[in-house]
Parts: sequence; structure tokens; C-alpha cells
Amino acid sequence: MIDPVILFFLLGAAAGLLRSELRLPAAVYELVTIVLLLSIGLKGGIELARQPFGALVPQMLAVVVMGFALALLAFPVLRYIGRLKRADAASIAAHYGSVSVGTYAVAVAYLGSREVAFEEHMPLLLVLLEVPAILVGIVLARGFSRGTRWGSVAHEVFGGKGIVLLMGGLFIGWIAGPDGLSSIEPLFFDLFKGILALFLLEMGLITAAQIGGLRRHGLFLVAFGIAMPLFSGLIGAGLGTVLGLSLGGTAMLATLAASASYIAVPAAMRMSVPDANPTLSLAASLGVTFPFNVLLGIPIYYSIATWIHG
Amino acid sequence: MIDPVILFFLLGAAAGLLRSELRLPAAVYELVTIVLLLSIGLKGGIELARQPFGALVPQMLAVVVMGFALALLAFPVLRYIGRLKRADAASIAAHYGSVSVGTYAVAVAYLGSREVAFEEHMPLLLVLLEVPAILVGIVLARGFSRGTRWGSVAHEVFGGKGIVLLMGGLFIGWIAGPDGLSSIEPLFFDLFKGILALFLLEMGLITAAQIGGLRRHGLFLVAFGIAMPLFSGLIGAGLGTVLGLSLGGTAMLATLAASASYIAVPAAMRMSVPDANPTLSLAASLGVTFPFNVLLGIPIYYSIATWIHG
Amino acid sequence: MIDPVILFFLLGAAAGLLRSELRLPAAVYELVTIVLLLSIGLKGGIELARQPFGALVPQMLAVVVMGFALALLAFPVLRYIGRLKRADAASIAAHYGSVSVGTYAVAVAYLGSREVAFEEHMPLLLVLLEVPAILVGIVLARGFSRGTRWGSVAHEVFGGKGIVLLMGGLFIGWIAGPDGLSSIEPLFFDLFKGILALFLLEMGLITAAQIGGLRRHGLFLVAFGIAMPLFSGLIGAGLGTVLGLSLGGTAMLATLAASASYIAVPAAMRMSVPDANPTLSLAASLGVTFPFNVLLGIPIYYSIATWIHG
Amino acid sequence: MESFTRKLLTIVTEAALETVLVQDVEKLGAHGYTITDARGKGHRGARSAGWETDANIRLEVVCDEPTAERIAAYVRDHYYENYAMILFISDVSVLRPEKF
Amino acid sequence: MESFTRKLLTIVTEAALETVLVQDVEKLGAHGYTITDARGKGHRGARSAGWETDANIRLEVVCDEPTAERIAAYVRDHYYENYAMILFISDVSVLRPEKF
Amino acid sequence: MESFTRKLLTIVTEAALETVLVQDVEKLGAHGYTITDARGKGHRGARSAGWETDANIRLEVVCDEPTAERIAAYVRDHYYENYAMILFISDVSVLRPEKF
Ligand SMILES: Nc1ncnc2c1ncn2[C@@H]1O[C@H](COP(=O)(O)O)[C@@H](O)[C@H]1O
Ligand SMILES: Nc1ncnc2c1ncn2[C@@H]1O[C@H](COP(=O)(O)O)[C@@H](O)[C@H]1O
Ligand SMILES: Nc1ncnc2c1ncn2[C@@H]1O[C@H](COP(=O)(O)O)[C@@H](O)[C@H]1O
Ligand code: NA
Ligand code: NA
Ligand code: NA
Repeated sequence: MIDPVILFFLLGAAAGLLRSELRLPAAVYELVTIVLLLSIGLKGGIELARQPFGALVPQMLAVVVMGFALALLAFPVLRYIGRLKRADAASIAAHYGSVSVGTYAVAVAYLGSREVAFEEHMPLLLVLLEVPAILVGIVLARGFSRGTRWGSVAHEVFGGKGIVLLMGGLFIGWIAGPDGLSSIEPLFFDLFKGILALFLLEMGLITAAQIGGLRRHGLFLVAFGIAMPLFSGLIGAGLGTVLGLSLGGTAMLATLAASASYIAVPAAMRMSVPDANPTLSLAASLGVTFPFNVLLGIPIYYSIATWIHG
Repeated sequence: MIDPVILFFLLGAAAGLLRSELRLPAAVYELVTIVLLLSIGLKGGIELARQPFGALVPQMLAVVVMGFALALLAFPVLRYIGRLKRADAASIAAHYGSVSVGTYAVAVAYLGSREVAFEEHMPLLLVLLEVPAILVGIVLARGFSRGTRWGSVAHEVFGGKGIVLLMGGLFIGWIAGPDGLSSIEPLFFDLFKGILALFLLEMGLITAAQIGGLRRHGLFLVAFGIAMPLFSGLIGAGLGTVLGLSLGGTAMLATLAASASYIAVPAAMRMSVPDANPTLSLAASLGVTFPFNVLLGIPIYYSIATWIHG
Repeated sequence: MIDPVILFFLLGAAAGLLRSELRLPAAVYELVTIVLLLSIGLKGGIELARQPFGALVPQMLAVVVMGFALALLAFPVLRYIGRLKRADAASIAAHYGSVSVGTYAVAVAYLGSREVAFEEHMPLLLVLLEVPAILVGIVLARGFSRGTRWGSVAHEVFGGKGIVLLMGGLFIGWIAGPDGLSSIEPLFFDLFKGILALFLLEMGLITAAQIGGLRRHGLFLVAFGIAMPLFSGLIGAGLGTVLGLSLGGTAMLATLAASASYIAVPAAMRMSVPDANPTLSLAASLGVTFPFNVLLGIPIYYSIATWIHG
Repeated sequence: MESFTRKLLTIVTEAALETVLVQDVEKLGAHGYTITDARGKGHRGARSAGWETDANIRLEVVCDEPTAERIAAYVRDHYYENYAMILFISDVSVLRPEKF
Repeated sequence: MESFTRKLLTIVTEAALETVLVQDVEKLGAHGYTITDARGKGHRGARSAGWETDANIRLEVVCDEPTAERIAAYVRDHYYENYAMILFISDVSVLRPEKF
Repeated sequence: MESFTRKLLTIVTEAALETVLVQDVEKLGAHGYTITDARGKGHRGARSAGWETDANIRLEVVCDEPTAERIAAYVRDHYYENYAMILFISDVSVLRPEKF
């Protein structure tokens, strides 16, 4: 049965496509995003408190390598099959090598309502996956030489809202542990799915607004926006199995791999690869891949994980 | 005993009348409104999932007729007794033929704290009642001929935040059913009365700001703003009884009939009957009828319903 | 063990000091503040419903005297040891004679997680303590004669958001009593600590932004910002014991005495003592005393109270 | 640095007009517009932006003189009578005349 | 299209002044005003609008020249010394001179 | 009341540029700036401020003519090609010339 949070996404998308007057104020979108990021970080941090950190290092390294690899694999497809400008191909590759916290949250809801457990330290991998693709994107667009100000790139990336709140949540969860957090559970855990519903309502509206960009830039982006996550999902599922993750964890890593960024990477690309057209990358990542993943992708990655694990 | 949410309304009104510095940011007002509209829709949708839709059709038709009738009855009073301009009379009539979601929410709280059950599909009737009076208002103001762009009127009405969120909530509740929604209950149901309290705090502030309009436009509006809802409440209670509604449902339909719009109708009138003075209609519907209904009306309609049912 | 809400404060401060892009929209800060103020008021009001008001009058008077006294004691220190301008000394004295609701909320969380009970009518004393220091500040800065418009001062003070919402909450809690409020508990009580966490995240960001003011104006403010609350805390603990408060109540009154205002007083001083430099007072009260109290002060005041009571 | 003179047309009006007004100015030849949320007071009373019905917007269009005149005339004829609205025009210099 | 010259007076200052400032400008003869929320930086440091104490407003008044001068002089005498504030005046043309 | 002529430079651009742009204008000699949040439409399409990536800012600087020219030239060279942006300059009179 379809999860109600998905219905909120469809409601937002329908309202957007039918040009209704419905808008969420930017401040509401921010509040909802902040609470989601903190919740996800806290959940992950609690788990970190439970196990030796050292045991996670191999997973962490593998996942970082995957982030580099996915961006590097996407680039030639975009550049030579899609015939995109170098900057655009690099920027889109960075989006797809990185991850989407919104998609992750929907996968949490999906597995939750099926009562499938997964390794709760996933948010740590989520944070790690945000970064490598950004570096790949910048290097692909501008090479190593052209005086990239890496200091300000690092500041841009690590100072962004997404990473600060996820990392902050992880730390707080880690230090406070499950008992310490019980007093803030009502806001950050009990309301999680309700707030996710509001978030997806807004995401539906935002997604609908990207369709214009899509119409102007051809079918290639649609094809890429569906094929790339399916491919990445397979890679993620494979890696998850090799790393010995549970069924849920494997589905989760597949979803992370398949998801495309629309917060951290667009901001970083805008500053560091300004000649890339943001309309293209957002049309692909928000207009195609996000709805695809939310509506069809997550169940598919879960099936893939079940099949591999079976 | 007085419901605490009413006390929040009084607090807001007092703060407004005493010119305190208290303001709720517009974004907070929007968030609170959005959550209330979705909650109400979801509650109604769950109920729709439980019963054959066909059985509701007679009620739905009757209620639409009531919406037309109330607006048509209000118009001559406003035009000939109140001596208002044609456009103003038409616009105010439309406000009173339509409904107020805020008033409905207070009635839900009222019946809830008395543990009086009512037909949970009420929100469906609420949505249906929003529309007919708007049509009446436009036709009364401009006639059928004067090139009204009905397409854009329809877009205005059905694309407005209120109807989109109520209808969206109804659909989601209908499809997901009570079990599906349990995960989003903490936000949309458990917090309902707390959020209603914040909403009423703001409504108190807004109401207080309408008093100026009232002072400038005489006693007629005050009299109309109290007499009309009493009359409509009687009609609503009668219709509820005829339709075989329960005691709670009858009180609810009386409240709906008695309430006057301050979101959907003002927006529609502003675009379609621009020569109507919005200060007048808001002074009546927000400055008089809303506080009257919230403080005295709802208990009165409940008594009427009890008396008819007794 | 450290309370997780404190960790949110540290996260915000770290993000601010590292110049991250993290910002909370002003509307979110307002929403969070409004809910906290109402919660605190409501909690206090419930308690007022339980006991004869008359019994509290001596405490109320004593606390008002303390507010006057603390501001009067702070002034000469600021003026003659700190060599501040008359207006600045008066304004800062007013900040320290008054109270900080945010600090109070953290103390509630602190005692709560240690399961230490305290007199629940504390919020009444909190409201009372806001005012006297403001009067002292104005008189110290301008004397009695210079045509202060006391009417508009009163309006400024009693019409401010903080006092309106605290007093409003107290009244509503008083009238509705514990049973009446049960329906709005999920928002105002269950979410309290989660919302406090968001508030402290923002306070961390704000605090970090005050450090600049501090750097420009020397070490005296740092010393004062730590010594003054320790001194006031001692006075508060002593008074609490004399008034026969419980251990928790004594710790609470010490915390109130030690806390410095950053909402009501800055606004009042800006209008009534405009020649005082707000950078100075905020650097002291927000940049030094707030973090000191939240991180170290509250445990210290609790130890003092334990020691006196032991 | 060569620069060119254009007109800056500013309209302050009810937020409810936003959708139709931007359609109007585009139809009348504007190549773009900028909107900020506003509150204020005028002949139709205070509009304090506490809620949607009560909010203003401030719309700016940089354009050539004929377009500014066209928009001003249109807006005067269609909205002055029934809506809270002010409009004013000033001279600005821009670097890329073809853009406006 | 006949148009008339008026003054546009713009003040950027601390949000805390809003209530008194609008009273002042009305008392000094303005027929209306428009306010937007703002942030910024100047001689009194950065005001980044993260919370109430730290926010600016941007107040605009369209009026005739004597009124603009009156407001400017009043504001200079009463607020320049103690408040974060800038004020500037420009020429605008309007269609309804009687409104301003 | 003596008054002095200065330039008011207004830039409307993507919110993402805020941090670097204010560094630029300060480096180029501005003594202050004012920012308001905005939305709008131009050659790079609609920017409706529904979320961060989609929002505009409106940056104002009051300064002397050389500074205005310097900022305009810098901004044109560095941002016109790749960012949604407009810039315009007008004359304003101020009371305290030393401030700008
Ligand atoms: N003289 C004025 N100066 C600046 N803004 C004004 C002026 N008059 C009116 N406004 C703005 O324009 C809106 C509509 O004006 P009105 O149609 O006069 O009510 C008001 O709400 C103000 O925001
Ligand atoms: N040169 C300037 N250009 C534009 N806005 C300014 C300028 N100087 C100051 N401001 C604005 O006016 C406010 C008060 O300025 P000040 O009194 O110089 O601190 C600042 O916070 C800015 O928003
Ligand atoms: N002709 C115009 N008048 C006023 N604002 C404009 C105009 N053109 C563009 N803008 C604003 O400048 C931003 C960037 O413009 P553009 O680079 O043309 O997309 C737009 O999003 C609008 O907010
Ligand atoms: Na990915
Ligand atoms: Na009605
Ligand atoms: Na104190």
C-alpha cells in the first residue's frame, strides 16, 4: 500500500502542475528541512554511541570511493552521449554522485512501515557521500590547475546547512545517547513522518516548477534521470552486500547511491562552477530523479536488495 | 467550562485592542493554517473510506443548495435594509453563504471536549459549502452578461489554498485510511488543539484590527453580523435534522451555516468584484461574526440542535 | 551528564564561530520563542490555580525588591569600576536586574532531568522580575525630571511580546487548570524540550555574533558578565531560602537573579535610553552571561542551593 | 563605462494582485520584474501584512520610457479605482540597454 | 500622460524604531508610507536580521518637497545621533499629485 | 537644509551570491549596504523564492560616483555572464556626505 507521505508529494506536484495558489513560505520550508536534518543526524548518532567506531571505518572508506566513482562514471555519459557542455556535464555528474536527504527520509519511512531494520548508522554514510562528488565535479569542470580556491570550496561544502545539521545531529546523538535524547523525542522522532509529509508537499510544488527546465532541454535528461539512479542503485546494492550490510541496510545504500543532491551540490556548483547552467541539473535531479526515486525507485532498490540477499 | 483555545482567542484580541507589540509572523500564520486545513481534511477523508460514497450524495446536494440559498437570502437584507452598494451587498452575501474553517475547527474542539460524536465526513460538506456562495456573489454583483471570465473564477476558487488543502487532505485520508495515517497522527491529530490555540491567538489579533472598519461603517454591520448567523444556524440545524444527522452532526451543520468566510471568499471577491469594499465584508465576518460564533454562537447552535433533537 | 539541549546551544555557537551558512529564519525564531513563552506561562498558571493567591504576595513583593536592588547594585560597579558612560552603565544594570526566559527554560530542563521539584508558580516571579530593573535603568540614565514619558514606557514594557505571552499563559493556565489544558499538552508541554533545543541552536548562533562587540570593548565586560551573575545567584539563593522555598525553588530563584535579559530590556532601553550603546549590553548579556549561565551557572546555582539547604 | 538611461517603475499594491499584475506587465512589454513583500499605509488604510489579505507587494520594472508609460496608463485605468495602489517612476542608468 | 514630480524619501534604520517613526512621518505630513524588512551593514556594524533586535526596516515615503525636507530634518535631529540609520531622497514622477 | 548628491546602486541577483557580493562591495569602497529578500523574473527565467536556490536578493549601496562605477564594472566583469542579475544606478541626495 502506498505510504501517505508519498500522497503528500503527489498533492504538492498536482497543485503545482495545476498552477494552484498553494505556496509554503520559505521559512516553513526551512523549518521543516532543519528538523528533518537534525532528526536524521540524531538517529544516526544514537547508533554510533552503541558500537565501536573503528568497525565502521572500512564501510566509510568504501562509501567515499563509491561517491567518487559514481560521479566519474556519470561524466562521460553526460558529456559524450548527452553532448552537454563540459561544465554542465561536470555539475550534473556531481549531483548524481552525491545524495539527497529527502530521498533518504522517504526510504526511512518506506522501510519503517514494512518493519525492515537497517543499520542505524546510515546517516554517517549519508554525510560522507555528500562531499566526494562535489570535488569530482569541480575538478572535472576546471581541472586541477586553474586556481580553484579550495579553502573557500571546503568552507562552502562543510559550512552548508545540510552538513552542519547532519553532523551536529550525529555528534549530539552520539554524546547524549538514547536515554539523553528521550526528552526531545516528541519533536524529533514522533513528529518525523508528519514533518516529512509537509516537506514532501513542498517538494511536490518545487518539483512541478522544474518541469519547464526539462521541456526546454530535451529527452536526454529524462532518460539519464531514470537510468542513472537505476544503475547507481545496483552499484549501491552490490556494495552493501559486499560490505555485509543487512537487507534493509543494502536497500538503504542502494537508495543513497541512486539519489541525486538538490541542496548541497547546487549551492557548491553555483559558486565553484558558475558557468554550469543550474536549470539543467535541477531539472534532472529534482524534476526527474527525485519523483522517480520517491514513487518507484525505492521499492525497486528494495526488491533488488531482497533479490541479492535472497 | 470555557475551552482553553477560546482563551487564546481572547488573549490575542486583548493584545490587539491594547496595541501590544505582539505579532505572529505571516509565515507562522501560514504554517498553522496549512496544518489545520490538512488535519481537518485528513479526518474527513478517513471517514469517507469507511462508508459508501453514494449514500452521501443527497446530503452533498442539499448542502450545496443551502449555500446558494443563504447567500441569496442575505443579499436583499444587505441591499435594502442595510442600503449598501450592490457590489458590497453581493460580496458580503457571498461571505455569509460560505463557511469559515476556523469556526469549524473551534466547533470540533467544542464537541470534542463534550465527547459529542458527529458525522466525521463533515469536512466534505465544508468544502462543498465554500463554493456556491462565491458564484452567487459574482452573479449578484455583475449579472450573468458582463463578460465574467468564469474560467479564471474557477481557477481562483479551486486553486485557492483552502480548497486545495482540504480536498487534498480528504483524498489522502480516503486513500490511506486510518491505519495508513497512524504514522502522521502525532503532527496532524495530537497537536491539533495546540495548533488551533496558536491559530486563535493570531485570529484574535486580526479580529482586533478589524474593529476600525466597523467603527467607520455603522451599527448595521454589527446587527447583521449577529442576526445572520443566528438565522443561518437555525436553517442549518433544521436541514441537519431533516437529513437525519446525529445531534453532533446537526450542531456542526448549524455552525457551518452560521459561519462566514474570511479566506476563500475575500480573495475571490477581490478579483471578481473589485468594486466591493473589502473593509466592510471583513469587518462584518471577522470583526463581528467570527468572535460571536467562537464565543457564543457555537454553544447556541449546540443548544438549538439539542432542542430540535430532544 | 550534559543535557542534550545544551549540546544544541554548542552546535549553534560552533556553527556561528566557524561562519557556517546555517541560519534560522527570523519567523522560526519567533515561533519557537512564542511557544516557549506560552508553555512557561501555562505551566505557572496551572500552579496558581492550585493555591491561594494571597499566600504568594510576600514572595512577589520580595522578588520585586530584589529586582530593584540588583540593578541598583550593578550600576556603581559599571559606572565607577568599569568607567562606562552613565547611559551605558544604567542600561547594562537594567539588563542584569531583569531576567532571561531562555535561561529559565534551561534551568527547567536541568532540574527536570534531575527530577528535582520546584515551586511551579516560578513563572509568576519571572514576569515580576522583568519590570523593576527597567524602571531603575531609565531613572539612573535620565533622572526623574527630564520629561520621561512614563506612559509610553509602560506601554513599551507591558505591551512587549515577552510579558504579554507570559502573562497570557499564566491567565489561561489559571483559568483552565490542569484538566482544561490536557488537550493542548502535546504542543505546549510534550514538545517543550525539543522546541527548547531549536531555540538554543539559534541562541548559539546569536551568541556567536555578539563576540565581535565583546572584542571591541575590553575585558571588563567579560569579568562583569561572569562575576555579576555569581553574585546575583548568591543573593537569589539566599532570598529563596529566607522565603522558605524548596531546594529546586531556591536554585530557580538563584538562576532568575543571575540571568540577564536580552529581549524585554534591550527593546525598552533602545526607546527610553537611546544614547546607551546596545552593542555593549548585548555583548555582556548574550555574549558572556547567557552562555556562562547555560553551561556553568545553572549547575553552580544548584550547588549553592544544595549547600544552603543541606 | 558607458551607461544608458532607462525608467524604473515602482508599484506598491495589494498582494492579491500579484498574479494578474505580473501577467499585465509582461504583456505590456516588460522584460522582467522584481517583487518584495511590503506593508504600509495610504488612503485605503493600514495594510500591516499580518495575514495574506492584509499584505502589500512592491513591484519594480526597469524598462524604456514608452513601456513605462504604457504600464502606468494600463495600471491607472484598471486598478487605481478599486485597489490600494501607488505607482511612481524614476530615472536610472543601466549598462546593458538591450536587456530592458 | 501627464505626470508630476514628487520626492521619494527612503530611510533604512533599526526595526525597533518602526512604531515611532511611522507616527512621526504621518505627523509631519506624509499621506502614506511603505515598509519592507531589510538587513545590512553600516557605521554601526552589521545588522543581519537573525532576530528582532538585529533587524532593519526600509521605509519609503512619496511626498512633496517641503514634506520630505521636514521629515529629513526631524529625523536627523532626533535619531541620527543614537540610531543606526541612513536617509536619502530622490525624484520620482507620479500620476496623481493630489495623493502625495 | 543642505544636501549632497550621491549614487544609489541597486543590484538584484541570486541569493546564493550574497556572501561574496557583500565582500566585493566592501572591498571596492562601499561604506555600507542594505539587503532585502526578493523574487522576480528576467532573462534567466522566474525565480520565485519558494526555496533557497530559487530566491533573489536586492542589494542597495549609497556611495559616491567613482565607487558606484567601480562596483558596476566589477560586477559586470565577474557575474553578468553566469548569474541572474540586473544592476541600475540613480541619483539620490543625502544629508551626511561623509557617511557614503
Ligand atoms: N505617500 C506614500 N508613500 C509611500 N507609500 C505609500 C504612500 N501612500 C500609499 N503608499 C503605499 O501604497 C499602498 C496603497 O496605498 P493607498 O491606495 O493610498 O491605500 C499603501 O498600503 C502603502 O504601502
Ligand atoms: N552606504 C550605504 N548604502 C546602503 N545602505 C547603507 C549604507 N550605510 C548604511 N546602510 C544601511 O543603514 C543601516 C544603518 O546604517 P549605520 O547607521 O551606518 O549603521 C545599515 O544597517 C544598512 O542597512
Ligand atoms: N526588467 C527588469 N525589471 C526589474 N527587475 C528585473 C528585470 N529583469 C530582471 N530583473 C530581476 O533580476 C533578476 C535576474 O534577472 P535576469 O538575469 O534577467 O534573469 C530577476 O530574477 C528579476 O528579479
Ligand atoms: Na547518488
Ligand atoms: Na455560512
Ligand atoms: Na537578573
